[in-house]
Amino acid sequence: METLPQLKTRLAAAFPKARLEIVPNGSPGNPDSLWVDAASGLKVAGFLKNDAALQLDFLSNVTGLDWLDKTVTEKVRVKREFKGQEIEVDEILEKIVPGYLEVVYHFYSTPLRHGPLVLRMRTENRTDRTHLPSLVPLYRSAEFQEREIYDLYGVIFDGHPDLRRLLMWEGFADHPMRKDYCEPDDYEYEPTPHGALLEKARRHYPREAAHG
Amino acid sequence: MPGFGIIKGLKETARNFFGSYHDPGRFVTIQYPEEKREHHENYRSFPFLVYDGDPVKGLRCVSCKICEKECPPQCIYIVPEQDGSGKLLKFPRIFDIDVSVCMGCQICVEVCPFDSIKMDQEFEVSTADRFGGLILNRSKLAKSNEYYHQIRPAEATAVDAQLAAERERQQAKAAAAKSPAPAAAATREKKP
Amino acid sequence: MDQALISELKRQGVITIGLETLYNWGRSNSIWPLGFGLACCAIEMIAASMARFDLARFGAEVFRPSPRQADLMIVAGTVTKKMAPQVVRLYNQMPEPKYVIAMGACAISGGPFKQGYNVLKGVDRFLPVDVHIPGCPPRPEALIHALMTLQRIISGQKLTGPDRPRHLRTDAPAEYPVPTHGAHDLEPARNSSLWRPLKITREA
Amino acid sequence: MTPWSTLLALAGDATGSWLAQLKNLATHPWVVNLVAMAVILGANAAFFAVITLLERKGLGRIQNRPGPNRAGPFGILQPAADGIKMITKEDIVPERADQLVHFLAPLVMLAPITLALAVLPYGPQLVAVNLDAGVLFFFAIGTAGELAAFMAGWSSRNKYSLLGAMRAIAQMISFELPLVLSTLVVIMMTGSMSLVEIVAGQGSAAWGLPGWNIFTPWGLAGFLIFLTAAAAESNRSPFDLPEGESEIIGGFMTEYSGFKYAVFFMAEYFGMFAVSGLGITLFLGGWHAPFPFLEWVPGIFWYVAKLVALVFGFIWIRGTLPRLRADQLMNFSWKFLMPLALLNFATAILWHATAGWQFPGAWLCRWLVCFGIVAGAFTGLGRAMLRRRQVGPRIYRYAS
Amino acid sequence: MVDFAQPENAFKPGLPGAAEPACRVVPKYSDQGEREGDWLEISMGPQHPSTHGVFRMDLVLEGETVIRLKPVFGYLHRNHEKIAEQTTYLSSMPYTDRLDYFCSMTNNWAYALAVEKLAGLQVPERAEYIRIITAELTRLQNHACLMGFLMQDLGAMGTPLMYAFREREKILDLFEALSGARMMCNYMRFGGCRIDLPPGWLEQTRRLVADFPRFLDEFEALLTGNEIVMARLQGVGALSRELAINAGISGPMLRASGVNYDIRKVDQYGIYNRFEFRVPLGAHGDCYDRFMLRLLEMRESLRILEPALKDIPSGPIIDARAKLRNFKPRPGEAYGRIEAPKGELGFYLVSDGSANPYRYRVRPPSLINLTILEDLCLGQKVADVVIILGSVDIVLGEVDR
Repeated sequence: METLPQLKTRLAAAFPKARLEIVPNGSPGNPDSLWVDAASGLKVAGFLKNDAALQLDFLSNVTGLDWLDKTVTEKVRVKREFKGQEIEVDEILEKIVPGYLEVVYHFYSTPLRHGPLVLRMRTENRTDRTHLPSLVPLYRSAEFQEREIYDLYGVIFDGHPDLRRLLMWEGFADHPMRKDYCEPDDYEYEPTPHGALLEKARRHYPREAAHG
Repeated sequence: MPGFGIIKGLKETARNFFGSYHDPGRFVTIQYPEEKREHHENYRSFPFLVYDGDPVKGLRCVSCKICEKECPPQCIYIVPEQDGSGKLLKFPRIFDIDVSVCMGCQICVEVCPFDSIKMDQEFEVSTADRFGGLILNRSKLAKSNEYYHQIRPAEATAVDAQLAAERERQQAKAAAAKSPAPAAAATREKKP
Repeated sequence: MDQALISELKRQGVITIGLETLYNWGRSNSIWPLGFGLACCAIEMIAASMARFDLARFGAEVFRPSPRQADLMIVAGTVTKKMAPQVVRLYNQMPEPKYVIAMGACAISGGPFKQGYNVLKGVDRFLPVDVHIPGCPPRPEALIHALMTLQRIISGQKLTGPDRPRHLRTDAPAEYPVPTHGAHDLEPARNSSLWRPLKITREA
Repeated sequence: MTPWSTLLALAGDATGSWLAQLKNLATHPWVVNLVAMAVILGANAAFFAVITLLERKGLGRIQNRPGPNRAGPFGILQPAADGIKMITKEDIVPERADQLVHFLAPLVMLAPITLALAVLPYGPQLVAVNLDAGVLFFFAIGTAGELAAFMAGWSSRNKYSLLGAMRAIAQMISFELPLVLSTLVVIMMTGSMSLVEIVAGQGSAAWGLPGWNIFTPWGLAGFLIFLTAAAAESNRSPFDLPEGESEIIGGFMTEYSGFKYAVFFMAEYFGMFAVSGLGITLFLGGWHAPFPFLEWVPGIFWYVAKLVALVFGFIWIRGTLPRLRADQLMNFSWKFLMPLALLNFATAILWHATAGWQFPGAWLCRWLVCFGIVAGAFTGLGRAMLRRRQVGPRIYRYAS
Repeated sequence: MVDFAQPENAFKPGLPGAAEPACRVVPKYSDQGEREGDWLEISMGPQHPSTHGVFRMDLVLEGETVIRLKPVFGYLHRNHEKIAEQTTYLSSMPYTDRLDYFCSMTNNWAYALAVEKLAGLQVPERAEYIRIITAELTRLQNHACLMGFLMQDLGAMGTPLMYAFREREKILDLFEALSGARMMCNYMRFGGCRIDLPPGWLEQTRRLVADFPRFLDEFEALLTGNEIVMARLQGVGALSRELAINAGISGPMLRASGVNYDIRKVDQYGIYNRFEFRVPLGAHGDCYDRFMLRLLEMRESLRILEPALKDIPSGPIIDARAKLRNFKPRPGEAYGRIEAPKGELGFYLVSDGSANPYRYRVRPPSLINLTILEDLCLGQKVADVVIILGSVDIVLGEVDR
């Protein structure tokens, strides 16, 4: 299979409007991934599927990821008036980088037996603009996996024929796999509470909580 | 000829039917309460605490809480003993294992640096008592090293040897700290 | 009949059996489980009914697919919140006298999965459990041991008096309320009349 | 006067005066009928208990395990324990069920089968009701079971029950035909519809061999057709679709609990005893001993022995075969068993027509010719059926 | 009136914007007013004898013919992924046992493989051999049980299942001797295996492998030639090659549709490249092909086991660099997959450098193989639904996770 930069060049030529970016993988020996914007995701996937050199016809895995809003601190050099004269000072700025939901696709090719090609798409934020195109028109294997991601992360896949909750019941309000999800459970009988469990059961076990 | 496959199948079941009367390979039932299968040495069910000598004072556990931290379902609860001044002692005052949660994964055994927690082979623990019968406290958990030898002879012997070596090394170290020269000589002597 | 008369009759070659004994014997030797597997433990439950262990020896191999004909519900596996209403409903559909065995850590307390958002932390929050089998999963022998424990419990039951079994008491409910699925959790999250956790007392 | 009253009379004479006074009362037709009913019900119920145990143990042995062995020595009290439990179990009637029909269905199931059992000859002189048209009565009354199945399925207000009832009706009606056709051959050859006479006709043994109908080609084919159809009629594997556990839970019995379920269960076994009994009567020489020198053993023994053998055959099949699908079942009945049963008529006629052959080896020749016709038809029809459905063994290739 | 069973409604892969709808359009059946009374809606499961656990299918039947089927999942959703994100890498290992609870060894392997990829660990040769042996033994017992369960669904009073479990118990004895537990082995570790083989284990396994063909012969005599089995399985639930690939079907089910794709051959993970084995392929893609393919794969597994048991070297069983505690791989992501008995089992891990994985995702073959369940079942009888489901080979622990 061609390398990811080569592929990116080819894709950029084919879809000039698409925004493509290579996301490096920190783990050595594992493939980097290709980030595609949501608008051209479906077209790019169609290219990957039908291109003669790639023939990535097997969408193996669809994963949802939740990246929380991050507070980034950065040092900025700013000019300030200090005692009548202008000096340059370091100022620490706190900036909130909006989080996003990400969907990662792993493609393989059954006739050419290569892969995986890792494609990612990101939503604009985690709250209201969580739309991504559905790959179900191209790959049926995405059907349940996208439903699962909709269920557990709240990504709305446009073009999915049957976007309902997969694992939780109808009428469930939350998206439990999100990092900030807080479960409703009451641990009123926990004989061995400690650590994360004790945090949850703190109301019932004040004494244990005290001596930690 | 149609029907032949069915007859072949019938022949096979008939063979098993008659075989069950004379062929032990075709009568595999172990009639449980009367006959019990010998467990393999590696078989594990729930954890227990090993003690040497005295069931309370001889516990190997030093209350380091590593197992508590590493236990995947968090079913271990340890409170270390304190002396009068509030200093923590290397001994568990409370050591509870909730067997209603324990999944017998053996990770506590693997991470224990003191070989004090081991896996039992007792599995006949079903009870009608939800709250009383399923929490094993320190006294219920403590089992002797002899028992450990009984259920896992090979492993227990290896552990004993390792502990003995460890103790010797500790003693040698302590002796070395007291008077360097003779201890060094002692270690030299031990070498073959 | 007093004991003296019974022993006298026995000496004469007449064996007397009380109605209670007969009833309890019949019940305990013919426990038909509901063919109802939830998770991993169900495989060990199946294994217990297979040739190696053979639950049939106790007359308990008749796994009925319909709750109407079953006596015993073996809750074999994790009860999730999504499944909990169905489990309670199945229990309600079973005819009295009925028994529940909570098989495995998950059924007793949620077990290794108790921290999950969709896992019920023990089926005894909604159902009266007769026998608990710890283990993850318990060996098939452990299930047979639990069945024998249940048989012992049944054999020891008095049909009259204050400690008669649940199905003969008028104040005990025959059916338990079925929880519904709420927006965040089961509603109610537990059957408060049934689930009364013990205050934990630590040995000092 | 029936054999029962004779027995009672003899007993009365033998034991003394006070019993003798009862003699008049004992020979009263009402008393006689009641006693006969009690004996039939009691004996069959006891037999039912034995058979359920035998089935569980037999299946166990087929599956390399011992089966029930804890209740009583060797588990012989297992049926008693089941019985006690069943009787004392709570009886649930679904709230929205049709209460009356739901209550009646098990009774409607059991009663006709008990009546059918009454016409079977269990031994010489051992028949409760000797009807001239016994076979006709048997089938006429046996069909009521379908009604009961449908009553049960309809009244339960359960979708699985309804599916089961629909299957039961379709299956029982389809297999009624080959069942009746296969028995008609015997009636034709014997020239009587009385079961007693049919049994009597099979007593004459030639060359020390039993004169049972099964030892003729038409009898053999008829018996096999009968057995298949009988398995379907009594919902036995591989035709246990109406209560196919893995598909539709318990079929029409899904909503029944406690004693009503036990009655259904019992009726099903009674049904099996009844059709097996009919099969024995028609094809296996009834209560006749296999060889003349064994005639001193009472006929009831032979009857029971044959019944146990047949029932064990059913258990064996149940332990081996998976079940058919509904449409395959219909195909099997209408396109395979029916033509075969019809062809069996022709064979029987041929057998009858060639009865006059006198040359040496004529019997064997007749036998072979007739058997050839039936066997050829069996093979041809079977092959055609499998080929039409493109069913057959396959050869698999490996990736290079 | 739209006939759902008609092929024009069947799924056709293609690009959006093409003339035909690329994605299967299922009209709401209640729109067909005049026929509504003839239809029977039944909910099969979650407690049903042949849904292999707590799986539910909402069926719409016309007579006994299926005209709509919607699978409903989640009755065993026990939040494996969420729990794994809250605990350490090692703590998730025993949880993987409980995914596909028939095949804990292969689950362990897939997870260990993903973590090894993430952390760059090397597995010693002896451990690789042990892994292959245990994985193939797992395949044997999984396939044997599957066939037993399939026959149970067909209505064979448990006899084939009993025989399968008879053999399975022998394999479980081996697993118990090796790892200490029958089902939940928790045996593999990152960079190797937990403990070395107990004495005599190899000899016992060799005996089992030598005896196993006898069981396979028995099974074949009992089932494969049986006319009822053939009539029930052949031509039922046929899956086309294109749809199989498009729907991400994997494992024996994919190969039954004629696609030559075995991850043991494609990825050559572990040391599978050292072993000679063939990949059987089906031609029809129906239930019988799926059934027979598993039987043939068992014979191929035996062909792997024999040399593996002979050639197994001595040596260490775990990478010396592998740490049990405080295991913190550097930030990055890895996807490791193996050919589990049910299909492609993958683990996708994202590390943020801490002791817990940031994202832990299981690619469940059982769930994805169910994607086409409705396509296979439409137009079939309700009795076929259970056998199609049985031939797909699902385990609910993995479907719902």
